[in-house]
Amino acid sequence: MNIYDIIFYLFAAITLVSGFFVVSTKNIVHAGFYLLFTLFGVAGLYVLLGADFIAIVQLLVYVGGILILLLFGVMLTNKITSVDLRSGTSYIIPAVIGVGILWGALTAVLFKTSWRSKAPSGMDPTTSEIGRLLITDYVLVFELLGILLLVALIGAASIARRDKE
Amino acid sequence: MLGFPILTLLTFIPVLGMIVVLLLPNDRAKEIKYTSLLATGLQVVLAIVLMMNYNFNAGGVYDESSFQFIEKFRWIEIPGISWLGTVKIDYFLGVDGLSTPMVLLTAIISFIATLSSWNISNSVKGYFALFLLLDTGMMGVFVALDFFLFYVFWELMLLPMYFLIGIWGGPRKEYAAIKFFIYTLFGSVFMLLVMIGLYFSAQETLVDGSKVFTFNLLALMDQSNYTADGILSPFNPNNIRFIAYIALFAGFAIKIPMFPFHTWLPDAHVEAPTPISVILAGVLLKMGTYGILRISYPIFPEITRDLMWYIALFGMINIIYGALCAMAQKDFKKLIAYSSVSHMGYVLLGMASLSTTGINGAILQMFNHGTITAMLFLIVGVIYDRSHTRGLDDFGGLATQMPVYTGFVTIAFFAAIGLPGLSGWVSEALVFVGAFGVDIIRVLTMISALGILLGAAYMLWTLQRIFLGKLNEKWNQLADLDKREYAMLVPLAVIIIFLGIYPSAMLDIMNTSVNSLVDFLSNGSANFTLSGL
Amino acid sequence: MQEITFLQLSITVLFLPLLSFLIVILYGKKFPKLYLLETGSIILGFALSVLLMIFKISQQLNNTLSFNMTWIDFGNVPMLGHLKIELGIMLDNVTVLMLFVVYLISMLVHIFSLEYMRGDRLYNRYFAYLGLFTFSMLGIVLTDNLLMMYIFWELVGLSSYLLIGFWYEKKSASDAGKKAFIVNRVGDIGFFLGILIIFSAYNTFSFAKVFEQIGMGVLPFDSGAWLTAAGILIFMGAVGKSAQFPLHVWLPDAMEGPTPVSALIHAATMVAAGVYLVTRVFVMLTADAMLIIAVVGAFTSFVAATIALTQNDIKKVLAYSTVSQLGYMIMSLGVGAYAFAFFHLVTHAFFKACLFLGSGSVIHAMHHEQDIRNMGGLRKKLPITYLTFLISTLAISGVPLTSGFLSKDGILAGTLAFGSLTGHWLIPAFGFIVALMTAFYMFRLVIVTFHGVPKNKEKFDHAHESPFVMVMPLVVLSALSLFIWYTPLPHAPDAGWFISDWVKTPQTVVPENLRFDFMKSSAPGEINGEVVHSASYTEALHHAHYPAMALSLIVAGLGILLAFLMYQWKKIDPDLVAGKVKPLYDFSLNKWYIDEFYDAAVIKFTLKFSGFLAWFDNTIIDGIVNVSAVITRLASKIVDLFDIYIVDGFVNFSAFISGFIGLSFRRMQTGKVQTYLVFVVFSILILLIIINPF
Amino acid sequence: MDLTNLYYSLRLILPEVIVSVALLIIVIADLILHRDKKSIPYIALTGMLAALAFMITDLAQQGFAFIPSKSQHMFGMVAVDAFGTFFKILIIISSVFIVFFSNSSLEIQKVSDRIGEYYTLIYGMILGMMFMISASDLILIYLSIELLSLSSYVLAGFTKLRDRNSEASLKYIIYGAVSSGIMLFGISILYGISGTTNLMALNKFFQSPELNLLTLSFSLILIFAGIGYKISAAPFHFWTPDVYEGAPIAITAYLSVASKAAGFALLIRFIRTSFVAVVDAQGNWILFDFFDWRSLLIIISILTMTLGNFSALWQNNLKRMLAYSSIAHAGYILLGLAVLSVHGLIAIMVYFLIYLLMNLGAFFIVMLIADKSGSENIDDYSGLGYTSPLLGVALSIFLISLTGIPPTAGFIAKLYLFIALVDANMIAVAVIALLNTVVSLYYYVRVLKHMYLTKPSASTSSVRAVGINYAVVLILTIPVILFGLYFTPILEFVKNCISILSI
Amino acid sequence: MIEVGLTHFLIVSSALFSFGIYGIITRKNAVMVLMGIELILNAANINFVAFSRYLNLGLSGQVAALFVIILAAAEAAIALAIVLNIYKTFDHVNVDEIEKLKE
Repeated sequence: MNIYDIIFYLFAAITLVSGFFVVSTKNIVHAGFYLLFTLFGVAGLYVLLGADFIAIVQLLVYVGGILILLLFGVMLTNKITSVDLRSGTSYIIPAVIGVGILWGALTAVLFKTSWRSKAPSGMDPTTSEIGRLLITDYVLVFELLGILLLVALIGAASIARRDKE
Repeated sequence: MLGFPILTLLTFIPVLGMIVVLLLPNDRAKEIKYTSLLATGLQVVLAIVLMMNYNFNAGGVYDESSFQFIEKFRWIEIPGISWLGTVKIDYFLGVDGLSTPMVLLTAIISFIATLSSWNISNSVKGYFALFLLLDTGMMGVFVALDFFLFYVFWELMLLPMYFLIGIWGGPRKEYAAIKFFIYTLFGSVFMLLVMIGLYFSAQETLVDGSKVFTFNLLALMDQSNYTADGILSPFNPNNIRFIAYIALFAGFAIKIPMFPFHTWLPDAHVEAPTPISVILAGVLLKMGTYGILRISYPIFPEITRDLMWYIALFGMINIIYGALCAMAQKDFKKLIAYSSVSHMGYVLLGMASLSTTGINGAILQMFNHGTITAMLFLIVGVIYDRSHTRGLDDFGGLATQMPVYTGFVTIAFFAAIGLPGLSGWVSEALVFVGAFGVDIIRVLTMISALGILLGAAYMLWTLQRIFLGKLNEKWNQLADLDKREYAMLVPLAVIIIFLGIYPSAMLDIMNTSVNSLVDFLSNGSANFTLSGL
Repeated sequence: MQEITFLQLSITVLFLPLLSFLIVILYGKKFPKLYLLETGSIILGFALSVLLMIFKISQQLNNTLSFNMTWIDFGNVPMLGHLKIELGIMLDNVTVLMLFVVYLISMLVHIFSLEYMRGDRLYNRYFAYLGLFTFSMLGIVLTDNLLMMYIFWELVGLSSYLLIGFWYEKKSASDAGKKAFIVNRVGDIGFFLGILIIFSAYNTFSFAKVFEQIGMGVLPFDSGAWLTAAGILIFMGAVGKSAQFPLHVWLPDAMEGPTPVSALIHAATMVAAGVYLVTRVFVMLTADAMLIIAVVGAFTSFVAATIALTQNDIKKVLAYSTVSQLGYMIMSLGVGAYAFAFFHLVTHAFFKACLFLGSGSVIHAMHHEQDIRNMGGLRKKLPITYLTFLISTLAISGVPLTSGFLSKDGILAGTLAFGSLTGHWLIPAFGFIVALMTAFYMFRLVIVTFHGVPKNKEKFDHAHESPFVMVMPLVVLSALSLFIWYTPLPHAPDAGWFISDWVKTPQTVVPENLRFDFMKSSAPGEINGEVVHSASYTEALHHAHYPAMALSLIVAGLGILLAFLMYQWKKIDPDLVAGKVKPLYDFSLNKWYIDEFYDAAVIKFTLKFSGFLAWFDNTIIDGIVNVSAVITRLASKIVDLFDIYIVDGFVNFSAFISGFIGLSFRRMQTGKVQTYLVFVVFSILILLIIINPF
Repeated sequence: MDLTNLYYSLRLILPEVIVSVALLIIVIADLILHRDKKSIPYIALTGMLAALAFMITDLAQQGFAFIPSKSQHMFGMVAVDAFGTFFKILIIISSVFIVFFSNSSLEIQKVSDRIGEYYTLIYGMILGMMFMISASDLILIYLSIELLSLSSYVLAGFTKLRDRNSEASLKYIIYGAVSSGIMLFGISILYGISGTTNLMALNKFFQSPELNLLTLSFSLILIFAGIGYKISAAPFHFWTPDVYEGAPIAITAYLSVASKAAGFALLIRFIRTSFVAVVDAQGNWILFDFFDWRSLLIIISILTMTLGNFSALWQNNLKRMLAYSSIAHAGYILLGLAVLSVHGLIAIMVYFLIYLLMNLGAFFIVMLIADKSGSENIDDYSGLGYTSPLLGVALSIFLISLTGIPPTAGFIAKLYLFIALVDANMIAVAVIALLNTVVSLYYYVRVLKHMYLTKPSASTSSVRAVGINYAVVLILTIPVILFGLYFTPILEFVKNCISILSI
Repeated sequence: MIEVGLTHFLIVSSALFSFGIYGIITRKNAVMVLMGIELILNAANINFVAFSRYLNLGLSGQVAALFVIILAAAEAAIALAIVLNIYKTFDHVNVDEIEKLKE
């Protein structure tokens, strides 16, 4: 077991344990923080997979953006003074059964599959290559994403803003 | 032939009338009524013109050249979609001996029903618009020679009928209307499926020699047109013609209505307003039997031959069952409705014989039942208008109060009973003559003859309960017939008596065609002999 | 006179009453005197028919004239060739005689009715109906084919219905009309089926053509049994119309109609139509068919006679006696005594019409009292009526010098001959017993009505002889009940022109193996110009003649004596006798309980059954069939009948399932998005299992 | 990717470019026109008509756009073909109608100060749908679905007027996000198996003998769950009734027609390009045998139509009833796809064309009535046929057409569907579909019953719409009748549009 | 323990995916449901990146992951806007209590 493996298990553990707590803790704020660890762990996994740029983006966008957004969401949708930040649960039994089977099936399937994996090459920096791809092969997706962000922006603003009455 | 498209005019004059009616303002009830009367009147005139120019020696049925007043235009033509080749649907109208009596019947009954609609008072405009649309649908069914066109006309009537029962009907009108609608649609979806199946199984050769799939009924009757692998092709060893036949037959049987699909009929009749009952019984029921003769028989002759016993069986059940049910009714209209079930059984029985006399009798019975039942429903309408009740036991002794009315009732009742000299008897007799001649259905025919007895029993009982005996003092204010009611009843009575004495007037029209049909049905099967009677 | 003139004349004679009927029925309201037109046309028709008869018998005695036209032409029918249905008329001696009889009685009844029905609200319509009846009856008489026979058969039924129920405000009258029509229909179905057999086999309705083909050995469906069946089925028509057992029940009830109608229709003419029908198809009856006919006739006459013994309504007695006499005629045909059957038909028509009109006169005089127990002593008040009534009674009882003696004697001789040839002795036995009873109950009627002391003084005092127009028909008819019109010798029916010249037994056409032995056509014999079947039959008849005469005289005398002993001289107390054989008496009084039996077994059952079917139709069929009932349930929901059906317990399995489907679909839509997601997860899993690639 | 490729590609996706530009113009116009935003709908309309014009003139255009530079095959991310153009035209046409709908809609008028945002989002939807239709790369597909979805999430709750708008929006986004997440997960697995996200390349890959069948099926089902959600096929339909009921009617109509059409186009293209091994002479699609699409589609479609119809029976809210009815129609259309032949394709396209007219028409009238009476409840339709005759008649026509009774266009749609089914010998399925049609009659006719068979009550409003609304109603009604009687134009049009770009 | 390979990453991703679904179904609070969605997206992303590396597919997987991350952000923004809107109208954000539209 080399250092790579140890690091993997570490990140995998962080990801899964915190991921588990995200969905099982009662306290919403705690869940937010667990999510932070999960996202962080995933970023770590990205690094292990040689995706340095993605890892950075993960940290920037997820941790820096989405998570903050979610926490804002938590704050804005709870009366901090009156309610303890707890959230109930529902459908535990069907969820456990369904998700359990799903997980089992998924794992079984993924295990049984003989992936045509090749030995991974070395870890080259990916940033410049990704940048090049974004404006060549993926230029359409890239541009479309731009429009999507614009639309999302307008949409979110439109729906969230307080109407003047 | 005539210099103008008489069948198109016959079919679409009501639509023109409907447009005029729709353009008239709501409050011009009188004008609306006269417009409808004019439209249906014109139809009668055209029908008479058609009769006068009719060639009695042309067979029709499966032979396009001997159809009359043909109008054939390409309606839909879409060249070359995928491997299907050209899709074409014709606007194909024509009449022969099977349809001409029905065209006449439709024209006459529509006219009389218009007259009987005179005292409709709410939503006059809507009523007559729908009524005229219904008229077009009915007429169209009887003149269409393209399956697709036939189907369109067939379905065209559903909606007007639904509204006419549903809006202007009796207390349970909504139930009756939806029941009618669902039943009929249920039947027609199967018809649709068979239609599509047939479409894929036969190819018509066009003038230019190309072969296209077709809805043309006459092309579908010609077995040489069928492809080798069509699902309804006789050449395909795995064909499902039998199932298709049953499905198609069920579609028509619901309309007839054949036991056990008949339960919509009493409800629809009882709830419908009088003119609509007249139309329903007078024309609509005939569409089922007409469809069988026009489509099921010639397209599936071999299955028809195999199943004739069963058709006769259902005919017999209809006759007996309908009569027994009628006997137990306490509502005048319901009784007449069940008597319709019984009388349509004779049509089935006659058709099942696959013989000239039997089928002639069946078609004549269709016509006669149309006029007789129309008259019966008008009679119910007259009494209901005056007394607002239809309970058989509420009346008594009306013969004293309304002698002329009673006279008409007597004519209609005895026609329904099958008294010689009145039209109903001739057709029933021919049906029996035809059916009795076929050995395999002879026993069924003999049992069916009980219907003659039962018919007399319930009709006379009804006559007694309503008209004979001491006058129920409650009704000593009832007036006898007025002019409009005379105008409705006299023509029907005249037709009934005239055809009773001189049935050839109608039989000559259909005779050649029926002979062709019988000939066509009996061809090509060595181990099967028809009595031919 | 040209042949064509005969036919034109007969067609005129046929349609004359119809024309007047139409005019009277349409304009009767406006012109109250139109009944005179009707009566006039009948008188004219009578004159013409007399003319016709005279010319026919004088000029064309042995010819059959016929005329027909195509009614329906089916063209060239596949496998059959040219098929058409023809209607036509036929004139032979029997026809013209019947024409005369019908017209004569019809005319007399018209005249009688002028007075009898005076003051009735629907006076004109009554005469119109009589016209319609006359027309229909003439149609039966004139037709040359079975189809037309059936048509007029039914029309006769219609006019009978109308006339029986003429006083429709009386429930009993309208009931009786209905009963007559429906009971007749039972017979008619048989008749119709018989016609169908004939047509199916020979493709024609014409008597002549059918007989021709049978004569050539063509059998229906290649089987003698079918020919027998055809004969019996056609005879069923006669059973209905001629009121034979077991369909005789309508005739007594038909007495609810006006009495002249009873005379015309239910005594003289219409009921004889059945006999007439059998004479028409006589030549195609097989041995089996004839035997059945004979037995039915004999039994009917017996049953009716036993019932007539105890009836107290004057018209009911006459009605049962009619049934009994019709049974005689039928029996006579059954045993092959064709000519005597027809002879009896004619003689019976006259004397029975006379009896009925006489009873009408009595009833008229007694102000519509019909119970003989309330009469008595009327002979003084109604001398002419009494006299004519008595003559007719003597005729029906078979007393010498009357026409009845002649015809009855012939029939009895026929039965004796039949018994001797075939060993069926029961039939003549019935014949003689009935003769005894007939004499007895007829004289009982005469004695109780006209002799003795009046039971109802008040009515008696008001009674007086009827006016001329009513009495005249009685006189005419009673005169016709004397022997002289038929034969010169009072003891020999076959000596006269009627039997020997006019009415000849036709030669049967049935294949030899289906005939009675004595009808095998080896050597037709002849006595006094009468040709009957074969030499052996002729001989048997000859031998039977005098025994029959003697026996019938004895039984008639016995019957009359008994009647006088019991009712005139009161030597025997009728009540005592009745008490002694109480069950038998009740049995007779209640008409063998046949009506009760029909009521319970047929009518009640049919009504119950139809009620059940209607219920069945409403609930079960409607339920099951309604598009797998799924839709019924849903439709009913839509029309808010849902609850009703549930309350009715009308829940069937498929409806339940369908409702369940709809509801469970609905239940899935909880509105909670997470529920939906649970479903999604499970759906994915299920799909994974369904679309498993392994 | 060199510049010629880019120019070439841009020319191919010119309609999309026009739509994008129009979107930007609207955003800018919204900013400029601060006070009076009345002109924005017209700008939106102009953009749509421009795109429509381009598409109609260039119907026959086809080719791959955005071909990766290092690709061995010439498979691009976008496949432009007549089939796609057909659906895009449908989308644009329905969008045009939605502009009119929105202009007439009371709900939308109340938020007229945000009308610029509204149309921006509509355009977002259009763009998403257009790319959904022609995308031939799973990443682009996912992205376009997301673009469509994000816009429609907002639009579903756009008016914020009532609880139900917000609720619809929330349910929609949760359901949608999960579905697309599942789909994405499926895509990622498929990517792992095949090493590509391009549909054509997938087809090539499937031709290889070694496949991990189980994994493949798993991923396909996960992907199907995502598409199934878009076309609201059971059992992925649950959001549909709730969202349709909650959203503004104009948006509901749009979702039920355009969004569904895009989803179907996507599904068809997905199956046609990736899974069809060969098309035989009869036009039947012979699929690779590792995944039984036909059975899956038949099961799903029967489930969908049955569930849609039976649930619709119980609805009292007309909008909700129409939602279920649109589910049922999705079932019928899926059946057309299950035929897996050119004929089925024709049936689907004919169906959609007609479905567009009749469904939009029905929703439009329901909207007009709801605006007036404030209720979509069927009880409030009592006697409406008398108080508002024209609308009543038109609604009847649309509903009858939805049932599929001649002589309305709906019958032609059904006819072609059944023609396809019978031709493929799928009789039993056809019978089930026909029985479903009979069931559907109940709830459609129930509306007619309320409109005509019951007398107007006090709560029945008399709807007197303005001229433009009548015009819209007529524009939708007349073709429904006309195409029922003479459907050559539809078929001619569809006939020209059945080519799908594939290898 | 065997050497870390593709399968390990897939196990992590599938677990994460399952957690995500579980969270979405069970949590009442809308924001927590959103967190679940993020977990699913992350799971997919891990797949993309892992496949991209182990199957030697170049950077296409990474680019896909990049797009997904951006998309997730946009989605989160809109989702939160909607949740805020819900909070304004319903005064709470409990998903299972928002059930007025049903049946």
